[in-house]
Amino acid sequence: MEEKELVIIGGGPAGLSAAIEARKKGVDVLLLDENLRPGGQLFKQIHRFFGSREHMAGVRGFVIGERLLNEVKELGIDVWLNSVVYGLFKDNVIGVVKENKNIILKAKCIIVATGAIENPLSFHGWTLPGVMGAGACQTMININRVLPGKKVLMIGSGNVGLIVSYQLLQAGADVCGVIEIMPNIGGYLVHAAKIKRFGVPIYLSTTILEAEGKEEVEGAVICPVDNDFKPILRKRKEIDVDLICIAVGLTPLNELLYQAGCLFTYKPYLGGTVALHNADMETSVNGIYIAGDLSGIEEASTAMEEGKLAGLSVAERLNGKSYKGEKIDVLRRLNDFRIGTFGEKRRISKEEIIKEYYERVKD
Amino acid sequence: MKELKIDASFYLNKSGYPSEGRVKKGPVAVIECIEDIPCNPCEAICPFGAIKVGFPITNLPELDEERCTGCGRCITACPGLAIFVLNYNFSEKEASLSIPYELLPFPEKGDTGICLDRDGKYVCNGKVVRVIPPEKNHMTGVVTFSFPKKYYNIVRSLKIKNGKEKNNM
Amino acid sequence: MIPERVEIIVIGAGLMGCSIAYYLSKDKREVVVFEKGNIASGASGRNGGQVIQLEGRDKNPKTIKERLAITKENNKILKELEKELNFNLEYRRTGSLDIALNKEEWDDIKETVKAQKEAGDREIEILGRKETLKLSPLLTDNVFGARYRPSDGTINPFFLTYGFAFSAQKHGARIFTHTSVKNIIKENGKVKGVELEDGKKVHSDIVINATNAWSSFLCPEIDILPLRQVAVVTEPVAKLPVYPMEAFIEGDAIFTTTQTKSGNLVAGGFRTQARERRLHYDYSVEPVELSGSSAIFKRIFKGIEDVCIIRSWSGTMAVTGDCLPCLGRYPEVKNLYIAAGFLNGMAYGPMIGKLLSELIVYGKTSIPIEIFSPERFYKKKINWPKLYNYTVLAEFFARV
Amino acid sequence: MKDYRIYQHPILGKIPERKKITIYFNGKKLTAYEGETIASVLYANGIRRLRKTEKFNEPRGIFCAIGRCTDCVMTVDGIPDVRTCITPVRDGMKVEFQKGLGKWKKKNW
Repeated sequence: MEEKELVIIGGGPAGLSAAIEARKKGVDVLLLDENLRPGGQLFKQIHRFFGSREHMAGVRGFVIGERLLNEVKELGIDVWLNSVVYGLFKDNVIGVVKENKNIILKAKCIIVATGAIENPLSFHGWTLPGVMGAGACQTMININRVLPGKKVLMIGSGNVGLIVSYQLLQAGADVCGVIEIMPNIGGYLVHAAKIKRFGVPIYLSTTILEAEGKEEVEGAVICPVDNDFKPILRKRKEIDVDLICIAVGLTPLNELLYQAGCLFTYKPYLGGTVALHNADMETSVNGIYIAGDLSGIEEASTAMEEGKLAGLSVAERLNGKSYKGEKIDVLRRLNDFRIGTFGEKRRISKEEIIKEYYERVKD
Repeated sequence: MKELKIDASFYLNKSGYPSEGRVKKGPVAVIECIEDIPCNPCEAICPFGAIKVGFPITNLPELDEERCTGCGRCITACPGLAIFVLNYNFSEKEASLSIPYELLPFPEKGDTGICLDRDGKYVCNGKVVRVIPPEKNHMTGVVTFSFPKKYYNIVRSLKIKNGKEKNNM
Repeated sequence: MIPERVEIIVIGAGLMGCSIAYYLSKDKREVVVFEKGNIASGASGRNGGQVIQLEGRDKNPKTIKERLAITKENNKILKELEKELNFNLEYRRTGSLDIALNKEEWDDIKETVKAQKEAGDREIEILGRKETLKLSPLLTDNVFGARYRPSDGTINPFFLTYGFAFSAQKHGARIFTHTSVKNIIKENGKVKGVELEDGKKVHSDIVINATNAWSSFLCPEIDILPLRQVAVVTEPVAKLPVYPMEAFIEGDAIFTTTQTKSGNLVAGGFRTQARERRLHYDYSVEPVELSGSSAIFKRIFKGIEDVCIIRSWSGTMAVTGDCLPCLGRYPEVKNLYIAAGFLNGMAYGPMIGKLLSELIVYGKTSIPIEIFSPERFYKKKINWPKLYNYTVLAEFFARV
Repeated sequence: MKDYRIYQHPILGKIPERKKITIYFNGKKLTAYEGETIASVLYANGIRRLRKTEKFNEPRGIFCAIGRCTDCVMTVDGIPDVRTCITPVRDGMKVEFQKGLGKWKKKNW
């Protein structure tokens, strides 16, 4: 059983930032990622990030990804790729399969940054080839450089649905429409404007009834809904599409935390079931920290800041020093993203989680 | 089917939109950003300090229309692609609009096409008068095209019609 | 709504609890079942589903005869049960093997089969290496031979338990899950009902303790020992006749079940050495248990080195001082009954339900169950070492 | 043959140069490039149906593209249940349909 100081599970924006921050404070870090290249969602986010200069605003996701990878290399952080963590056992023991070899690690501290998975949406025919998550489609076009279809229907008008629709235009697809069951869009108006002025219609109070096709998607039936979200069947309309993307939210990938015995709570504005954690990003299990979408669905920018926060917290604990100043900076930058009509709800949910942590977790 | 409709009324008297008078004077930035999103690259990029967001960064960008020269540096800096430069006096009968452009095929000077409004509906015909290639600004090009003056508050996009069919399929 | 008074209370909605509830409610009795977790959340939902009528290496003529009498009947019920419960049970009569991987085991098996034949078991057979491999080609080539019983098989433990639960409900029984019983109310030697976790009292003149590994919390006078085991499941392998089997590896019993209907191999029974009693209720699997189980897997089957394990879990069975079930009237308390400690629940479940309902309704059973009488353990100090270990268990196995 | 690869991208530029290799899909030859995933090569050739489900024989393809949902599993070089959306191609690789969960077939069984 190999002993480690800090093991970070998941090399996306949160995991990379945590590794960099902890390594800078002299912590011996091991970063695990199941893919052949770390970066998580960064390398499929070809749009410019929001925020301010401190958040690397205006820079495209994959450029930020490259920067973080370079920093990881320069700091000589130990990175195991193609390594799947299959188990988070008691007393911070980790089971990893690395290139088909089973390795058991024991770590003083663990930061879990496994991100999130897209929510499915079941409608008749939703299992046909040609129906996929919007993030999955984003991976196909921006990372695998393959168009999974030419005529696209996007379900969901949150930022993911709107941004991926725009990126489908960039990839040369024809976006036949975005449908949203609510009477108003979920994402930023600027993202909607970006695709509307290129002729992409956004249908509100509209849902999907069916994906058509025997072997794969050949069409779809969309239909307006009344105030109780019931489809008004006589107004349904068939549209000619061969790709249907589902952008109806994300859910944190909690399996490892559940196995480790972490306590959870339910916060709809943060993606549903979320592990309880304190201001240092530590969960209810001593020594296990979380960061990024796993601790609540937000954006890559907040994922990077939470990664830094977790990295600094672990460094504080292992080095027995205080990095209060830097952590306050991180919290300030995090707060920048958690105000305004969009951010406010998330900030309140985060504060509720931290309050509930101190009520339920007695150290 | 109920559609999301976007038109000039969303933006007209908001802090990022130049007044009628300023528009008639010469090229000026038009910022169509009306939600409290945490974002301020436009403020940072403007060489004339004509855009103010301040703190917190969710404030709406305010255009100081006197300081703004219409230089267009902010067009490619905006992550939301929500800033244009309007030149009401492009010519005697025409106005021109500079828009951020990130699609292929990238237009060339002299291309003609149809001008679309904020809902993507046809408004009139237009001609590309100037382009800044995408490589200049981290792969966001700028396309300036002219169109009949009276549509200056409506036209927000251009679809190339006769451009060389260079698409990638 | 939880009633104030009811005719019969069953504690525990595992296979035994649901089977007893089914037969009692079928016999027009008013039955309520209280379950602290979900239906089949104990051993009933965590075993491999093998139906082995005479598991273990029982060489005692008396126990062989009496156990077989019950499990033979149970096997007959299983054949008709799918129709009777109108519920798919995935029951397949594949036969079972008890394989020997070394000389000592092989001698032990031959000795067991000889004793069982002499005790009147006509079905049991002994197979040499070639015959065993013909039956089950996936087995390792260095198998010595096996005991074979054609009428054994496999069943889906969830479906069997839920089948009984739903059918019992159809006959009017009520099952309250997530309702824990704090203690059994007794007054001058008679059972009066139960007190629930929230202090609510439910009166009844008949109470059945079917909580298996948790029996001793409610009936402390009898020490039923929890027995935690780990199971692993592989991704599907080619459809081959692979029989449910037992294999004793250096005193560590491992019961390997054949393929599920879709072809996965299930292996259960791996146990790390001694554990404190309370740790038997801790379901978190440890890495050494995973690698231990896979190592044994590779010794039993050949050519599966690169077949992946896709899931693992652990469960708590119950075992008595002599590894035989504890079933019947609870000593010195009238109308209190107990059913616990079935090392192979699937081979007993339906019949135990029937026998216990006969005992309660008619006062006697169609097949004798005195061999399982709780009397034998009542207030007897079983000198288990505090950290109970497996050599003691192995001895018991040998003595049975 | 249709080719759904994005050779020119306004932001990502030209598709990177990669060594051309061959894979076999149900025996049919397909050109691929090193670094591509199996599912991407199939989708690039307009092949979107990757397997059929066990019970209802329904066609399935890519759904999550990040190796989580296992709807894209196929049998690769005799090994079943390989997640093709994240497994890179190798020259001469043989990729086949499977029905439901693939079955291991070993010589010595």
